Amino acid sequence: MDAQFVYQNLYDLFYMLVFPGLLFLIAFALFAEYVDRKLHARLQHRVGPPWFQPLADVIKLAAKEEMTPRLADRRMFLMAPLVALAATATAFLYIPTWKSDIRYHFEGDLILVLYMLTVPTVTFFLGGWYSRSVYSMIGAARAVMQLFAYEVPLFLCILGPALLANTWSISKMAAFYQVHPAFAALNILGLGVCLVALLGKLERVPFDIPEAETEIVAGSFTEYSGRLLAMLRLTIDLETIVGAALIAAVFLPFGLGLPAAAGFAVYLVKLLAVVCVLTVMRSIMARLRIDQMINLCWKVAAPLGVAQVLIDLVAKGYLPRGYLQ
Amino acid sequence: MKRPGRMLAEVLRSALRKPATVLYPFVKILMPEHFRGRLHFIPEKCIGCKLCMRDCPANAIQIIKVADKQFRCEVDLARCIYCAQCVDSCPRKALEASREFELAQLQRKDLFMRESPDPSKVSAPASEQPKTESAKSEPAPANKPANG
Amino acid sequence: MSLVKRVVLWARQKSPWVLHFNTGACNACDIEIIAALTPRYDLERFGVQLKGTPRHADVLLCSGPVTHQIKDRLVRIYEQMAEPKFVVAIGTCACSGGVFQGCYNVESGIDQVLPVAAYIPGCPASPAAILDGVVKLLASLDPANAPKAEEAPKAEDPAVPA
Amino acid sequence: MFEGESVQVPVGPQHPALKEPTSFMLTLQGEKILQIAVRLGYNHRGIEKACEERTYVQGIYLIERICGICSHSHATCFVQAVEEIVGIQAPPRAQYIRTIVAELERIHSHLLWLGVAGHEVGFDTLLMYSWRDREIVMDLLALLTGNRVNYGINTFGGVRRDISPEQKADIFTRLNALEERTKYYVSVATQETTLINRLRNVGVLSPADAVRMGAVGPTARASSVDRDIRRDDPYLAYGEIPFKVITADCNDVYGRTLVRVGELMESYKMIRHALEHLPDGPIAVKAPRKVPAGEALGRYEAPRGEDVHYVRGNGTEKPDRVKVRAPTLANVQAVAKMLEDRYLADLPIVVAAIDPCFSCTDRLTEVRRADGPSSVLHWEQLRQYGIEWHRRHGIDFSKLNNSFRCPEDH
Amino acid sequence: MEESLSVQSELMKSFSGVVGNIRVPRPRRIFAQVPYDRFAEVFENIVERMGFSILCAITALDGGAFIEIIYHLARPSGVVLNLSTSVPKDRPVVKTISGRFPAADLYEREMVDLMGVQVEGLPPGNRYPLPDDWPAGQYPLRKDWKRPETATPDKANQEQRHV
Ligand code: SF4
Ligand code: SF4
Ligand code: SF4
Ligand code: SF4
Ligand code: SF4
Ligand code: SF4
Ligand code: SF4
Ligand code: SF4
Repeated sequence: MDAQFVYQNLYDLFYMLVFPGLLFLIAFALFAEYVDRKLHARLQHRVGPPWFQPLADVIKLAAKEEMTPRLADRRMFLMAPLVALAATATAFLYIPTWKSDIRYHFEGDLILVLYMLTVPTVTFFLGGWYSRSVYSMIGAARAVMQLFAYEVPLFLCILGPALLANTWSISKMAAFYQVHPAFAALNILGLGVCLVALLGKLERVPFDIPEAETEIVAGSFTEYSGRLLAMLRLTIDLETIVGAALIAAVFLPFGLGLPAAAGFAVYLVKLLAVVCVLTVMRSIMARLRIDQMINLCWKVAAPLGVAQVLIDLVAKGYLPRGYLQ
Repeated sequence: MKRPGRMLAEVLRSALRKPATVLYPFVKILMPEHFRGRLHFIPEKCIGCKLCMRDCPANAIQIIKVADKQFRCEVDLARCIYCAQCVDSCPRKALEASREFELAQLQRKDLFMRESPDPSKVSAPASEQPKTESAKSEPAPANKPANG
Repeated sequence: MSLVKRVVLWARQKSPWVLHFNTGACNACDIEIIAALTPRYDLERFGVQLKGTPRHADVLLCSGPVTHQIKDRLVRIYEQMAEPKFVVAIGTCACSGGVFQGCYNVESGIDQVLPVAAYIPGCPASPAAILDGVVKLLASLDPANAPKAEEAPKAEDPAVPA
Repeated sequence: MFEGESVQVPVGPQHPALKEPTSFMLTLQGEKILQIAVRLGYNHRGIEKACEERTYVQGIYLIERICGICSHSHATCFVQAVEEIVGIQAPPRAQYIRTIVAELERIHSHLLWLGVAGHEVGFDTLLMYSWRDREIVMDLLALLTGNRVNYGINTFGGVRRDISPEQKADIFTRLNALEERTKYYVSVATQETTLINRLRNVGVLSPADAVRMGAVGPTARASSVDRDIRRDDPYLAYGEIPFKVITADCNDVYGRTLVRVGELMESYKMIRHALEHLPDGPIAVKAPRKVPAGEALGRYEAPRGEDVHYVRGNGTEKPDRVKVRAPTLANVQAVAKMLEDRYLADLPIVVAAIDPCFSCTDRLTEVRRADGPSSVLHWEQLRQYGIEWHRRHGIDFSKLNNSFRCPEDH
Repeated sequence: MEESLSVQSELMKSFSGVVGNIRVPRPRRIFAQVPYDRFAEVFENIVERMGFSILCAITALDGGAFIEIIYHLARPSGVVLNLSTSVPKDRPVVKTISGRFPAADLYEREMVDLMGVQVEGLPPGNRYPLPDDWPAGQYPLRKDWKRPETATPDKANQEQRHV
């Protein structure tokens, strides 16, 4: 074990756990939750929570008693939040931050990230299903139905840009659009659909159907309390960031070449901008019904996704070869 | 003309304006002039007719004789419904409703108001005391259910 | 107090999630509770979030004198809440039965059934009074300014009279 | 959930969609509602019995607390009935003040409803805005009556508070602000796609069913049933104040929304008219404590529909019998009809659309054991009656020109 | 008032000797009494022919030896006819009107449970509003009803007096 090796491993560990890995991610996710809630409150013409609110919520939940419902399958009930949290945090490692060549990337990481982002929904489903309470089970079933609906448009409108960039790696896509920012303009349609799909993934109004408070209390989360609930909330916060980061990397290729500090700032601004757009969207709409949501996804969002793919294919076919290595 | 996001403009405008929130409790709120809050008793005016007790819908008020023509008023603030009927019923205006509304307490026993005449003016013969006590422990019959 | 305890206490004071339960109220207290969450009063300034399930809640806001039929539900909901938990009696009814005391189908107040941590009288308790009560309750969580008396309600013992 | 499998879902008594305890037992197939059973009674406090045990004066405050949302409706309805037995009439000024408070109450109640409806379909921003504006009315009510809710303005023979000239001016300015805001809500309700999608064709109640089920208030008027006690059986000052009865022919939740916002606009006009024509004179006449033997039936158009109080006096200080038929009891029967073949997601908004307040509906029930076999009312049996009956009775649903026409193409 | 008075005279004309004590104490309020053995026929007439097609409420009262039942019927024009009938308290049986008014189902079940009136012909269904295990013969709104022993002692009341 030479010094180089030890150093290398320590750096890996730091990268994964502290910066820009888990710890940074959590801190930023909590901050994003604050931005979301505060902006939501301001849009509703009220003051809203103080800046430390998400942190206080998490600490309080962590210090609370934990309860498992009597009928629940204890193992599944406990595993779900853990797996969800781990999967989301992992996905983040593969998304380019403020530079396009990040530490872990490989040809095909796009598929991995999209897959990892599906994991939380599936685990919410399992957690809810094995809570064995009616509300949780309905919430769980709705979550899966919704997953099938938004996943296709989401994939389609990321597929388009990937085809144009001719790669399955998010980093390479980012690099490509950084070089050819004009091409990013072709993907505006995809950006819109992606934002809508992300609302679905994050289960926010108008797609908060799986946890619709007035219908099924809190959906899959109804029976969760204490630490597990804290984890679930954290997962959703992380998902927001990861989703925003994905959108930023694929559709907003600005400021990637800047020096570290400036690049970092631009990166944060981009993410927060995506968060804010999501907040505004959730503030001005009513919740759809699950059948309306599925209709919207299949009849509107999916065709738009296909259109995005076609646009990119045409662009690829007709634009000068030299641009596309 | 249907469109999603009809409230967008309004909502964005609100975000730029000062919130509609009053910063209570950091900024005090003053209730309107005739708000019916906590009661106050003016012992000098009371003649002990107990009309207030008779009309109280919540059986919350007690007028207790402490001496000749001297009366104490006790109101269970946890039971009073702040209707001010007693204020209306009183022929001598010995009761008034104030604007106080911050009545929350952590313990039930603190939710109690007792307003007595100035002790220096009370010339209570010692023999009066036990009588007062017995009057106290006897719940007012005003709205006791007949068959309860 | 150790640092951890201090942080936890701070978090607890800053993040009270509430569950609202109508135990036979006339709706007036209930609409005032909702009004306390809306822009004019905005309870979220104090970290209050209205939750739909007892599992998520720290504070049970009860309004109403507790009808006989709702009593068991009330106890069950209280039991479903995770420790530490607090009950707040909102409105005169919840404090004592108010105008309904003596009616054949009601208890006289929440404290006949559950330990109550704060009483907010008023018929109905106005949103400002509710804010006042919540702030008083949160301040009392700090042992430094907790009520001194022996009868201080203890959240741990659900003293449920039969 | 999964097709074919049917599950039972309890909604209530503690449930986020209900601010009051009631429970619905739903049988679901997938997201579809197969069957619905309602259980009432959680809010029963025994007021009718208690009224017989208390004096009339105490009774006002008790009746007022049947429900805090239409407290003035119940109190006024009761006071009117008692005044009729005694044979006194509140002076004109008192009648006008009662009317003004009644319309303010309707405004607060309808704005409250708008917010609750928004909340039920996940549109919290609408809740926040309408409740923010509702505070204007709450301030007015607190200013005029001394309390935000449970106003306590009524007394036998008149009212307890007068309206001063300054207050009058104040009301005018605030009404203007409210009117502006209401116009905005009309535009939101008729234009926001997601909202319309959740309201249109949901909770359909045909005009014939509305009449047959005995629906009242905005629930009935949204199904073209042109009934309004304020016009049909005028009380207070309604005989002297011009107003239009708002109806809609949409038969759904969307229509109920339109009717309510339409009524808001009417209420502003009515209050202005009442203030401008406020008669001079005393605000109360003396009423005896003992009420002679006699009986009277009071009817009142509460924000949710017709409220009926029957009072019988027996010459003492306490009534012999007080019977309350609250609007929700009449409307709750229509809910099952509205929910036939709907989705679980529609339950909250459909239930909210009758603006249910079970605290008055439960006035009669007494249930002591919560976990005994539940007493559930099955709605199925209510459906076996034909529509022909009403044809035979020649009930016609002809519309006035102030009725909302619902577009076909939503 | 003309309308009310015309209803009054119509009642007197068509049911002389049957419908008694017809009073019009104020505009749009008519009170009338009918013995129960002629009730069905009168009710039918009033609803079907005289246009009282709205049922406002049904009130049951404890009248000592008998139970009085008042059907509050209204016309869309606003006139209310309060048609009262009585049945003996030891055998209080009436026929349902829920065939005419589906809404009466609930009001009648209330009477059944709270006043102990037996309603014949109610469609099958669960009882309302009392629970299934409610003891037989307990009718809370009767004047001679005594609340069961379980009634809550007013603890707060006693405590408060000793503060
Ligand atoms: S304000 Fe009302 S409840 Fe309070 S003591 Fe006076 S009469 Fe009784
Ligand atoms: S009514 Fe007035 S004077 Fe009479 S006892 Fe009460 S407070 Fe005293
Ligand atoms: S305290 Fe008053 S306002 Fe509140 S629920 Fe009770 S009666 Fe209603
Ligand atoms: S239905 Fe009406 S009264 Fe009942 S909770 Fe909702 S808003 Fe309040
Ligand atoms: S209908 Fe609702 S709001 Fe009106 S009195 Fe009844 S409970 Fe209250
Ligand atoms: S229904 Fe309302 S008024 Fe009647 S007894 Fe119950 S709570 Fe009281
Ligand atoms: S109400 Fe009286 S005055 Fe008016 S029309 Fe009828 S009978 Fe004549
Ligand atoms: S209700 Fe109409 S018809 Fe009857 S008396 Fe009055 S005005 Fe005449």
